[in-house]
Formats: sequence, structure tokens, C-alpha cells
Amino acid sequence: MNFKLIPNFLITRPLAYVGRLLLKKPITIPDGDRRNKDTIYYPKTLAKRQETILDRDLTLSDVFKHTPHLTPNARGLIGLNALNCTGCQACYRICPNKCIEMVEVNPIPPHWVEKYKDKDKIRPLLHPQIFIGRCLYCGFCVESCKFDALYHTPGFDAATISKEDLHHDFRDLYKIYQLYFPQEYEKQWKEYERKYSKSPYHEVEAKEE
Amino acid sequence: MSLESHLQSLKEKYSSKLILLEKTEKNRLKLQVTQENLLEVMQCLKYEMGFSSLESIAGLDWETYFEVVYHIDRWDGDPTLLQVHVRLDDRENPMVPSLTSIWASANWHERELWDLYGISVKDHPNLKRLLLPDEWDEFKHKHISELYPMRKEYKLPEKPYSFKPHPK
Amino acid sequence: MGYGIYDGLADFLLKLASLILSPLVVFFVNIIGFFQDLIPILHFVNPEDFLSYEIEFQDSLKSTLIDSLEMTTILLFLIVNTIMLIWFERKLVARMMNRRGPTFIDFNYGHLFGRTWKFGLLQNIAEFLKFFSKEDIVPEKADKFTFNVGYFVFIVVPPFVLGAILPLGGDTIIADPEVGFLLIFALFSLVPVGVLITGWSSNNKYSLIGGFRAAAQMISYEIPLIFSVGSIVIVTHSFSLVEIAQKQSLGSTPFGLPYMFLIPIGFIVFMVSLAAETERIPFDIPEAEAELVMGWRTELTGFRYMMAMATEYFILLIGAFVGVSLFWGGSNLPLISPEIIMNIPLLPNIIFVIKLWLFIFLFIWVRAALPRVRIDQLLDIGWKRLIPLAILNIIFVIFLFINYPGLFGVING
Amino acid sequence: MSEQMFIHLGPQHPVNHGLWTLKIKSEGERVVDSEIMIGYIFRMIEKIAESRPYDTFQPIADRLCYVSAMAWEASYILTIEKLLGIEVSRRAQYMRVILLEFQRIASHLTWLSAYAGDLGVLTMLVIPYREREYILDILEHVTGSRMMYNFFRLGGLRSDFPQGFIEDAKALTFYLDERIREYKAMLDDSKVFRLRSKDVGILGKEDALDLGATGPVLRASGVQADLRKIEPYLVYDEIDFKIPFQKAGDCYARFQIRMEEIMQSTHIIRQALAGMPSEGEIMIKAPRQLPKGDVYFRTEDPRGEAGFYIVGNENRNPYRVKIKSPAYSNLSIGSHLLRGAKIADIPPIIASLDLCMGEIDR
Repeated sequence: MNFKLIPNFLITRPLAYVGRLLLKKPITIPDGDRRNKDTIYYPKTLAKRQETILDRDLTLSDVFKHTPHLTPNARGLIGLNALNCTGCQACYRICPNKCIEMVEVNPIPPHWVEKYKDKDKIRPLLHPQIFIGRCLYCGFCVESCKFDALYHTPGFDAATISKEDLHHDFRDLYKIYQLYFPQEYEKQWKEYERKYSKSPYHEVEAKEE
Repeated sequence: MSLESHLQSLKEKYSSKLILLEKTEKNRLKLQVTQENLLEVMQCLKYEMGFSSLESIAGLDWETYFEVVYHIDRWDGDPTLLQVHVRLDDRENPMVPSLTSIWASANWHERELWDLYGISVKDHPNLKRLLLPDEWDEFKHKHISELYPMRKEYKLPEKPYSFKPHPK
Repeated sequence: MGYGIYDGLADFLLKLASLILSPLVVFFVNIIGFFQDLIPILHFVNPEDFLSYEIEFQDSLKSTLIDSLEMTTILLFLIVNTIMLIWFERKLVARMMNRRGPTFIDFNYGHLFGRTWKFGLLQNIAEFLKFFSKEDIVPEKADKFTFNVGYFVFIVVPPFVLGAILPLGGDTIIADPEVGFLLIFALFSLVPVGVLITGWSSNNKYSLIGGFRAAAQMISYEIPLIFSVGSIVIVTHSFSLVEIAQKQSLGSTPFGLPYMFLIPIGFIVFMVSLAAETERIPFDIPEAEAELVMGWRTELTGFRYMMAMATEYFILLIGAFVGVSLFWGGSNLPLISPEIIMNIPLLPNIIFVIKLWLFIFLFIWVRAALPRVRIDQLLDIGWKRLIPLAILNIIFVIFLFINYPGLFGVING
Repeated sequence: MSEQMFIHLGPQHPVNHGLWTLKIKSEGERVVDSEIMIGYIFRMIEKIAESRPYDTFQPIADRLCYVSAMAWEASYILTIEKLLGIEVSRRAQYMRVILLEFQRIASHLTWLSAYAGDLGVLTMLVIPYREREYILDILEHVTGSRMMYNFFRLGGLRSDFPQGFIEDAKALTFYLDERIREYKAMLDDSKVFRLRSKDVGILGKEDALDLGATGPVLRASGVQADLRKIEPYLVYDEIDFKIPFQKAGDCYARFQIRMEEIMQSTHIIRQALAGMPSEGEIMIKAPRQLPKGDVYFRTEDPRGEAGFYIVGNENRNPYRVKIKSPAYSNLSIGSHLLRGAKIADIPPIIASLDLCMGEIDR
């Protein structure tokens, strides 16, 4: 709206600007699932839709029900696809804050044993354990991982009750991966189950159910 | 006053005092001066050459000696950036003349230099700690290396936290 | 009602007393009356003049009985209006910032068109109660007496006392003394003293500066306020708000226009100085959040802070009452004769309340649009701009009044 | 009231955006003298940079100034590329210019809401954040996070722009132009805003140069100093834009400059979007070590002239990283500006310097 038309006597234009805002529909807290899922890149910005104003007035209690749907390439919690990880320690070396610690998997999973069948000594399998409290979410570990085992997931709820839970063990990372990449998880896990019966990654689920 | 004319006028005026003067890039100059005639060269730079503002003072600790790097630049006419190096061989109490009388902006930079490197600044208006807390001396009164954090002897702890294995 | 100022004052004081303690008074007065008939010894004074006084006392007794009910309704209206004023302002200022304002604390008015309709009406009542539960801290080195009593007497009491003189529409008014709005402005001038005392006695550097600034500001803005209202008194020969409001109807002023259009400069000066008087943006320097934290109210907590905040809005409301009756013609509408309005039972009151909230909307509109003015600029505006303007306005009004008497509803000069 | 009063605007005070203390000696309403104390969030980032491989220091360079993270990332990566002599593909350079200009607009909008909020304009405390939300949203789609991007890599960027980004960016620039014109109606034309900003905190041209002002504060005093024109890096020499500068040197001039800079930035973005070549690889492998030698590279940060002086010594960790922060030199002017000002003028003066404590304390 062009405010030049309004004669500027002392304070008339600011009043006009504020008056126009009074008549416009107010913007509310954007609802969680305001993004339609079909387009890869949802234009929350004004470009595609004239007003991004929610049609439903969102009250505080609703916020807790909705988890905001971040963009596909959001850099939130880090998930680990343990089956691909070979323990090459690339992520351990690159991490700026030294949050990653390599932890040995004591009951060595069957796919690793089968890999070293002919050799005499089995190399111990190492998986990263991330101290998410110190993590910068910078994404260097995900980039440096050559076996695409580490993934960025749009998860953001890393808050825990005790400080120890901030150390995400490779089982927690595997769960996060499963939470945010269900299809790949199902496909790979089904195929793994066909070949071998049980592995240390899945003990946790058995216990919790 | 284009860049070349700067070069020429600096050369004839201070041929004896300058250790090194070269043109590094399109509008960059590099200058090496000894500690004694630093003040004099700076005054000439400010008033004759028109280098109007001092940007930053960086301390450098080369284990055996200290070095202080000044960045001075001018905006009017032909804008150039001058990088002045001063080498301080005395390791116990390194000392640099204060430039606050020439450029007022040097005030904070010199306080920070003294605060983090321990390079004392001669006749600086109020040489107090800028970034570190005033009680810093009581914390680390043990050894000089503990006092000035930016020196090479001051080591950062290797792993600042202890890794507790996951309780599972 | 005009039987002598002294008696009028007595009548007003009686009504005022009954206003505040109306339920008790009604009961108490009746008992005295009853006993007086039974035990003559109560006539300890010379019976003749006492008798005459007693008769007057009897019929004024009946009027107190009726008026006390009317009084409690008006007082309740004032208090509820002050609270809802806070909600009204928060909602409007929010909407002017393109956001929604308080919506959460409210009944659920059902789902319609996919929207949960909630307007946050109970928001300020919740805050009202919240302040009761907050701890009431008196600063340790503060001057206990002045901090407790000085604050309460000067800031909270005057506005509530004023409740008795405010007209609410046609002729519904508790007590209409001739002194009218002079009494209002007299009690208004008590507020800066209270502000100064609170600021000074709370032993806090920020509130000290805030207190001085508030006193300087209010005192310097009362002069243009009274000048601008003075120009109306010249025209209408009376101080009582009700009479002035009646004079702005169809019969007297051309087309029934209120004085806002006839004395525009007076209206502008009145609005600006009222904004400064009630410390509204752009003149709310005493509690300029930026550098003085909360000005003179820094040390007030809990119940005290709530009373201070409620009083601020109450003073704004009283300013609006005076403004509407003086400049917007009370319950008279242009081009509509007052008799029609008066006959319909509740219409004058409704018109008055609508005008009241429009008047307050102007202040809220300005609050959302303008930044704060510096203290010295504020005093400049006050002394160098407003006072000359107000004097000019008086001269202009006198000129109008002499040459065109019919203009202001005064028939014979 | 001639006796002097010491007011201690402590670390936590609405007037100083961030943690620093302003001690004022005031006579009645006028400030006689003031002392600024900083160092409350001093993390010794320069020491951290020395004890860490050079390419993993970048996420920490983001956190130098949390409002314009992209600008600091760019200056660090550009300095390292200059030291290593890495060539960047033209497409990556154009993409960098677009992201930097978006970050400049977002930073100026944050400044506007802080400045107007200090003066008391409640509406303009909220409205600029509505616009900034759209910009952060675009940056979120490109980089994955809203404020700490960590998106620059040696030789280019981490990943390409998502599909559909170019139309949205162009539409957003037109939307922003319209909004900035509306701000003029709200702030420029309001007499009270001019009353509070004009002739407040005046900084002469010589004082500005002597005291080391940079960026909008320097340009407000009449010096045409914009690094994008003087030492054009990336592709700024192929894009034509004007440097707004004023002579008055007061808070109002700084406000006008920042508003004009937003208009220029949207203009730059449109040109960059048009001129961006469609193909070009994005990233290269980071070399093992930093060579012996030093480099000082400066870029035009929204607050002024941000520079990195990096000394390499044949080691994976840089030997010395000196960070030249614009807000640091702007804040050092503070006591000069405040001398003689009124107490009520402290907020506009401090807010007009656009301080960001992360980069001041380092």
C-alpha cells in the first residue's frame, strides 16, 4: 500500500501504517504441518502463497501436540545405520569438538564374524558413541563418513533427564536412524533377518517391548 | 597519492630505518620496522601519508621471540592496507611504544595485546585488563605461562570432559 | 441541586461516604433514624434547628437509599471498565503489530469455521489475581512510612474518590457539584506528589530519577490541560460536566456539533496534555524501560504494582470521561435532538460508553505508532508549544464567543 | 542537581544488547564520562583456532556473531582459500554472494527491531522479525539450519541450491523491497522518530577515521568505505550497486544507510540470481597442511569490515588466527559518542552501533 497519498502532518503516516496493520489478519504461530508434503521444497515463504497465515488459530496446548516438520535437509540429531558402519574412525578424527568416541561392540554381530571367516583373527568392530551435549551439529562427521552410515535426521528433542543419557550409544543412534528413516530401516533389517537371526543392535528393542 | 608514490616517499625518507618494504598485492604494502623508530615511522604515515585509521594489532609468539603486526589503512584517495611488523627479541619483558597518541583506536587493541600476550605498552593512557577478569592474576599466580593465555606455553586441556560409558 | 455551595458540599460528602461504605451506611443510617425517634435524648443540640435539619436529613436519607444502589452500580462499572481496558489495550496493540494478542486464558466459545474462538477475556482477571499471590517486598533501606502510606494515599485514593463525580451518560451521575471537573483536576495534581514520594522513598537510584522526571512532566502539563478546558468554561459558564455535555446538543450548537469541531485547537492541546498527564507513549518517560528500568515503579511488587498499574489505567479512564463529556458532547449525537435520546431508558449511557472507548482507542492507536520522547523535548513541547497554543485558543474562543454567541448554545450573550 | 551521580548500567540491562557494562558519570541529565567494560563472554576463540585443524574451525567461526553467521564463515573460508590459493568456480561464487546478501538483510532487520525497540516504537520491535523469518526460512531450505549454517566449504559450498529456490528468492526480494518502503512511512515520516534520532551521537569524519569506526557507522560520517567496491572479492565487481553514505554522522544517518543497504542488497541478489551460471562443481578436497606464510583478508560484514589474519606454519593447525571484529572497533567509539549526551540518548546511540557481543569478546 502506498503511504505517499496520506498527507504527512506530524504523525499521520505512522498512524496510517499501524491502522492498516490493525485491519490485516494477524499472523499466528505457524502450525507444525503447514508444509504440504508433495513438493520437495515447500515454499513456506511468501513467494508461492500470498499469506502464510494459518487458517486455524493455534493455541499453546496445540503446540505440544504438533512436532514441527523441518526441511528434509535439516541438521538435527545424528542417526547411525550400524549395519553399514565399519568402524573406520573417519568421524572420530574429523569431529571439531571431539564429541565422538569409538566404542567396541562386545558380542560381535554375525555379519562381521562372517566377513572374517577365512582370516585367523577378527578385527574388533568399533561404532561411534556421540556425546550430543557437546555436539555442534556441524555435519562434518556425516560428510566424512564414506560408508554412508551416519545420517542427519530432522530430530531435535535431545533433552534428557540425566547427563549420562546425553551420550548416545550406537544403539540409541540406530534407534534415531530407525525413527526418521523407517523405509530403509525396514528393507535392510528384513534382509538382515533373513541371513542372520539376531544381532546386538536389536537386543534393546526386545527388552523394551 | 597512488600506491607507488607511497612506496617511493617511504623509501627515501626512511631508507636506513626500514628493514623490509615491499608491495604484496594490488593495494597492499608490507613494512618491517625496528622497535625504536616505530613511533616516528607511524607519525609520518599518519600525518604525511594520510593513513587515517588503525585496524588491528596482532601479537605473535614465535617461541624464541615476539612479533607485533599492525594493520593500518586509508580510505580517501587510493585506499591501501599497510601491514607493519615489529620484532621484539627481549622475551622476559617485551615492550612496545603506544600508538594511542596517533590513532585513538589503538587504545583497546593495545590493552588486549598486553592482556593476552603480556607485551607491555609504554605510556598507554589506562593500561588495564580488557578481556580477562581483573582477578585473573590471583587465579594463575603460579607461573608466567599461566598468566598470559595467548602465549604458546599456555596449553589448552586436551580433553576437557570425562567420557562416561553408556550405562546400558 | 443548587442550594449553596456549602450545603452542596455537605450533600456530596454524605453521598461520597455512602458510596464507599454504601451497604454499611444504609444499614447504619436507618438504625440512627429509628433510635432518634425512640430516645429524644439524642437531640442533645438545640432541638429547633436540629429539627429543621432533621427533616432535611430524613428525605436525604431516602435519596441515599436509592442513590447507594445507583452508586454501587456506577462504581462496579468503573472497576470492571478499568480491568477490561487493560485487555482492550493489549488486544489492540497486538493487532496493530500484526499478531494476535491474548487468546489463551478464556472460555472456549466453541469451534466455528475450523477455529477455536477464544478472545483472552479472562487474561487480565488472571493477572489481577496473579498479583495478589506475588510477594510484597519493601526495600530494606527504604523509608518504611512514606513508602507504605505515601504511596497509597497519593496514587490510589484520588482516582477512586473521583469515581463519585463522573457522569455516565445523560443524567446518571452520583453527585454533580458545581465545582465539577475542577475537583477532578485538583485531585489529579495530587498524583505527581505521590509518584515523587514513592520514587524517592524506595531508595533506588533509578526510581529517584524516574520520580523527578514524572513530577516535572505532570506539573508542566497540567497548565495546558487546564487552559484548554478553561476555554470551554468561558463558553458554558459552568464547571459541571453534565451541564457542559447538555450544551453540546442540537438545540444549542449548530448541527449539534460537539466542541471538538468548534474549538479544535483546544481539543488537540487537551489530548496531548492528557497523554502526558497519564504518562502514555509518546510521553511515558518516567518508566522508560530503556534506561531507567521501570522508573518510579521499580521497587513496587505484588499488590502495590497492581494498584499502581490499575491506577494508571483508571486515570486514563477518568481523562476519557472528562474528554468525552467536554469535547465529544457526553451522550448527545450531532443532528439528533437530546430529548429523543433521553427518552429511551438506557440509550444515553450506551452512547456515552461507546464514545468513551473510542476516545481511549485514540490513545492506544498513538501508543502503537510513536516512539518515546526525551525528557527535555517533552518539557519543550509542554512549555514552548502547548501553553502558547492554549492561550491562543482561549483568545480565539473569546473572539468567537463575543461575535457569534449563538455558536456555543448561549442565547443571550 | 550539579553533584555527579554514578549510574552503573550493569551487564544485564535492556540498553546494551548483550553482556557488557556501561559505567556512566552523569551530572543531572547529561553524561559527563563513561567507561565500557567487556569480556563477559570471552572464550579465547583465537586460542581454540590454534589448537584445532584449520578446516574444522569453521563451525566455531559461525558462532562469532550469531546474527550474521554466514558473513563470518565466508570471511574465514575466503582467507584460507587465499592462503592456499584455491580457485572457486564462478557458480559457487555467485551462490556465495546471494547467501551473504540475504544474511546482510537479516542482520540489518535484527538491528532495526533492536533500534526501534529501544526508542519505544512497539510495532517496529516486532515487524522486522516477520520479514527476517522469511529470509531465515529460505536459508533453512538451502543449508538445513536457521542460524548456524556451516555451509561454506573450501572451493565452494556444501551442496547445491534446492530445486525451486531461484523463483522464491526473487519473489522474496520484491516482497522485501515493498516492506522497506513501508518502513519509511512508519519511521522516516514520523516526526517523533526523527526528533529522537536526529543530531544524536554525532560522529565527525576525522573522529570516525581516528577512532576506527567501520561499516555503516563510518559511512554515516561521510567516508565512502565499502570493501565490496574497494577490494572486490567473490563476484562483487561484476555486479553494479551503489554505496549509500551520509555526511551527518548521527543516529538518523546510520538508520538511513542501513535501510538503503537493504535495498541495495535485494538489487544485488536479483542481479546475482540472473547472472549465475547453471553448472560448476561445488566443492574440492581440503589440502593436508597450511603452507608457511601469512595472509590478511577482509570482507564487508553487515557491521563493518571483518578480517582474519592467519599465519600458517606447515602444520594442519594454523599457527596464529587474529580476528578483526567490526563491532569491537565500533564499540570502542562508545565513550566518545556518549560524552555530553543525555541519559535518555544512551539507548539510541548504543543501538545505532549495532553491537554483537559474540565477536567483540571473541
